[in-house]
Amino acid sequence: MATDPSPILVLDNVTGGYGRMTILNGCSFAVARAAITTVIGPNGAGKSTCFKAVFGLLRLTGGRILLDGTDVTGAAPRALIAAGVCYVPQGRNIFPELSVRDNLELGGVALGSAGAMRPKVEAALDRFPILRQRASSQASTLSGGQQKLLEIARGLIAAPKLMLIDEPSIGLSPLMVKEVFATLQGLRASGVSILMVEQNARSALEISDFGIVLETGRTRLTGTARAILDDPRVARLFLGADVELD
Amino acid sequence: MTPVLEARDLHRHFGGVRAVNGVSFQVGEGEILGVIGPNGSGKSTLFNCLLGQLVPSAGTVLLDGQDVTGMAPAVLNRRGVSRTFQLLQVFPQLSARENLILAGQEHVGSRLARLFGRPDAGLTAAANRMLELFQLTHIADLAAGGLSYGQQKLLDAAMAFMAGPRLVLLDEPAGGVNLTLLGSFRERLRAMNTEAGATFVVIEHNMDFVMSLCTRVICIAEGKVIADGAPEAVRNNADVIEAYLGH
Amino acid sequence: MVGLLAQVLVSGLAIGAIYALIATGFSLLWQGSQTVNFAQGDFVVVPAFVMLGVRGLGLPLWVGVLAALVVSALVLGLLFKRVLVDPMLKHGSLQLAIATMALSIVIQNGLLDVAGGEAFPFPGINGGIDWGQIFLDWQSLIVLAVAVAAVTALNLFLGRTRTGRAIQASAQNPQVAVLLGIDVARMILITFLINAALVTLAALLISPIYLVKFNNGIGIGLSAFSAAIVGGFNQVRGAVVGGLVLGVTETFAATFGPDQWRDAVPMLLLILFVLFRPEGILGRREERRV
Amino acid sequence: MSRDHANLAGALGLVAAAAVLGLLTSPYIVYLLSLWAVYTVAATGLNLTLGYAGQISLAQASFVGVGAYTTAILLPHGWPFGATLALGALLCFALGVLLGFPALRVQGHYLAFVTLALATIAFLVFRNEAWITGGIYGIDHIRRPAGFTSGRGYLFLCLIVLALVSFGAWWLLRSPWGRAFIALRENPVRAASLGVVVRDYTLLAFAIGAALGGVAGALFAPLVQYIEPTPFALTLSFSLLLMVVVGGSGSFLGPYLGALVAVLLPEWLRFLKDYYLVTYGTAVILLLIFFPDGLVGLAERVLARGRTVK
Repeated sequence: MATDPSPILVLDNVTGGYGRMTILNGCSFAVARAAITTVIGPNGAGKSTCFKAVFGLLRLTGGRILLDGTDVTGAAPRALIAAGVCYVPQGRNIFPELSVRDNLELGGVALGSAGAMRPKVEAALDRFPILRQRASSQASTLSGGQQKLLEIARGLIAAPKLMLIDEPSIGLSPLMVKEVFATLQGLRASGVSILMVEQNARSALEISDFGIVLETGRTRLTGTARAILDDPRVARLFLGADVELD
Repeated sequence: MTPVLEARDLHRHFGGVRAVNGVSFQVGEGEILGVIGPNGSGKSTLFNCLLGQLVPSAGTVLLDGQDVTGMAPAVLNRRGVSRTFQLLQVFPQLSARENLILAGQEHVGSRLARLFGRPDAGLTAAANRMLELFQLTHIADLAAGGLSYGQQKLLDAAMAFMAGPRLVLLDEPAGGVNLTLLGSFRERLRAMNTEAGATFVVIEHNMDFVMSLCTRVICIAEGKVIADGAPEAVRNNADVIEAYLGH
Repeated sequence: MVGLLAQVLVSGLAIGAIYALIATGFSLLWQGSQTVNFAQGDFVVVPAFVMLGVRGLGLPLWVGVLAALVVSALVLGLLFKRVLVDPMLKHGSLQLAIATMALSIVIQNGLLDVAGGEAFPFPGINGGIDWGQIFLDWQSLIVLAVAVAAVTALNLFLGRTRTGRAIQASAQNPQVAVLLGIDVARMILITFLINAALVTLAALLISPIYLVKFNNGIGIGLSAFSAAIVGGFNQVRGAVVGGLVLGVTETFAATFGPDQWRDAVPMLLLILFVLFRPEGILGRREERRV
Repeated sequence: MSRDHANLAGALGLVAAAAVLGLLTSPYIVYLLSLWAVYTVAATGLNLTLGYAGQISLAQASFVGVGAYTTAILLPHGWPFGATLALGALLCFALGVLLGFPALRVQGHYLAFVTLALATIAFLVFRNEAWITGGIYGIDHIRRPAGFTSGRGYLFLCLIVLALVSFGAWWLLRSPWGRAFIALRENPVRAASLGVVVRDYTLLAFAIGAALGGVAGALFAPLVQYIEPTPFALTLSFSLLLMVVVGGSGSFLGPYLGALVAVLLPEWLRFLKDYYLVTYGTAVILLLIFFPDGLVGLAERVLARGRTVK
């Protein structure tokens, strides 16, 4: 993937953190087009922080971020949305008191009038029948898995080229995890590039094309998902053993 | 011999989510037990159940063989259980020494006697000793809020020892502490374990720290204990590796 | 008896609808920017005096209303946010609440100094519908109609327009709102302007009933706080329900109970709700983190 | 001299200065100084509850009222002043315990609202229960205790009480209790894990704060010699709260300075005629915006700068 002639996203030696605490210590990797790339790594490796760095939510102390070859280092969320990036953070990120439909419409709030968004909202509801069933319910009444689907659907309203999705499986039942992952595979088929962070490394890698292993804010391993899955060093890295890397 | 701490078939559910789903283990006198497990495996919920922050849905917590299930944190503390928190929890406006005195004062005499007694509840010497042990003497009179992250972390841990606890539960003691400090921090904890004879339970993500500090490790995954044994054995356990990588 | 009940119910609903307007603004500020405005009651009295003042110049009422709206938007909306809320919020929302108490003292004494301590009459509407047993006064009916229309319009704005939804989104989950590209700061400013409009309307409706006096804000404020809490702090619709419940309870208590204890009713309701159902009638229990 | 002792010395120094000033100045200034002492006692109580223990209360005016009425009602029955003061304080202590219970369930703004509601109800009781409080007509001809009947004499009594209160509060706050109160304010969960029984200390913080409100009320009634409900309305609670915050919430000398500003600033602003309260309020807001730590915080900053310049 590093050899991908035109990756959609490139992190080039990115460093940064919160306040005086540095979390990313030179994070470099590229994300291939129309593929699922999964970032794994032990706790505190800086996986989520990496996403925040891309989405302009972190003060970077060094490095560059390229989207489609354009430097977007430090760009604001609004600019990134316009450039075709959407970010589905970890946890619950719906607007609980608003209806499912209203939540979806807000996915396009930065782009156009409510009227212009309506067909896109309908298209999203067609894509997720479970959401259509509950379209008028308050979003807080959806199950955890349905809320995650809603977040993904909301992200799609802006027709992104790249979706950053952080720990989509956390707190979901195995059945729901399957559904969420199947949704991501469907997105890939329609040409969306996906960069995912997952705790559940094995099942995430199984649906991914590429894998990236981070540890203490650095890129430790990159390769095809298969190769990462089969690499015995990965497990040891997770459990804190010293690993010799090439 | 009666274990210092025993959890018997602990459960804690949040709605439909079984965060802790039948956990049993024992901690013997003087042990340093590490608790590891992937994110969201139920470690923190387990800790909160052990410490009275949460009432378990089912199961029993025994301290020296006595049922202490759901006992309030302050009461548990007076029975010799102290803890640290995952996020820094010192009292920022108090000086480091005052933080330590506070950590010990409720164990000295009756409340009324404390009101009319000495302002330091007679704990200045003990606090100074603790400052020395954790190498914090030079910052004794500074407000805790102004200390570096590592110093606050040390102070936080030192506070847990002020009342001469029988059992100390440490929640991610190494989190955010830099490597240089980590080694000496581990030595402090070891010393407290041997000298003060306190029993430890430690949740920690930093595997090196766990492996080098603990005498025994249990691994929690999906609310259950999936491995229990010597640190190296747990680290190489196939189920543990499986749990960390997901299925 | 039926006639009396109907009349009490209508006037209770009318006063309740006004409380609802004030409480709605109050809880919008709370949701939008953690602003607990202890001067909210005084915010109602300010535009009332502006209207009176303009009328005193011999100009028609609608000019007064317009002037009050402009003054409210500038002073109680923009200036309040920029000069007091924005800098105070840095120090914490309780500090901000305390600053609004000082603001309440400033407004009340300012009005006392400028206008004096008497209660000024405000033009209202006389007469009513007489159905023999049942008499309903126009004043209450019109107040009710206008307040209901205003609340409905506000709800339509918040629920059906892009800006409205963005405002709700910013209040419910500002971090995520930012991720979707919503200009959260602008949405908060709009909330303050909406509050300014709501208190102006409330002033127009309540002044014929309570007259206009420099310290009316105390009682109005207390009722509005109670309405917001009884209905549910984290919901706009809650304030509406709370206002109506409060208005009716208060009016019934005042009619059938001892008048001098009238002010205790909203306070008792407030205490009971805060202690036993802090999320209010409609509210959602905030998720508690361990 | 440690900071602790500096606090006590500062407080007693202010009391002594007030006594000297009382000997030299006009009856009006003597009256203002007495009022300062009364407010300082009440604000010290609130500072304990709010500033140290972190529990907001808008009911302090009600305790001042309870203390004032207790003294005003019992003095004509031949009770000695000392006894009515003690009884008022005790009554407020008990009521303060009750007021503390809501704080065990709710915090922050919700607590502010509950205490505000209770204060409103207390005011209605003062106003409506005429058989005991005299209702809106109040109670007049409240006599001052023998030996302290003159304005100046009564000022000395107020200052004696303030000095005792200062010492008591100082002792309390530097004792392990004071530390526990601060722990309650800064992090109740952590405090509980260190054995601090949050419930007891919360109730005590309210009760002791309320008792000092009662003491202030007991001093207030004979000072003005006529009481009715109005002074004990919500406005006084707001004012006392502002005194605490203006002086410096959670600093020992804060209430002394806050009360001084509250009593003196409107006097100095007399040249503004009617507009002095507006100016005072505005000044308070500006102070809150620019110096959130209050006057004590401001003074410390200035002193610290002076030290570094040297």
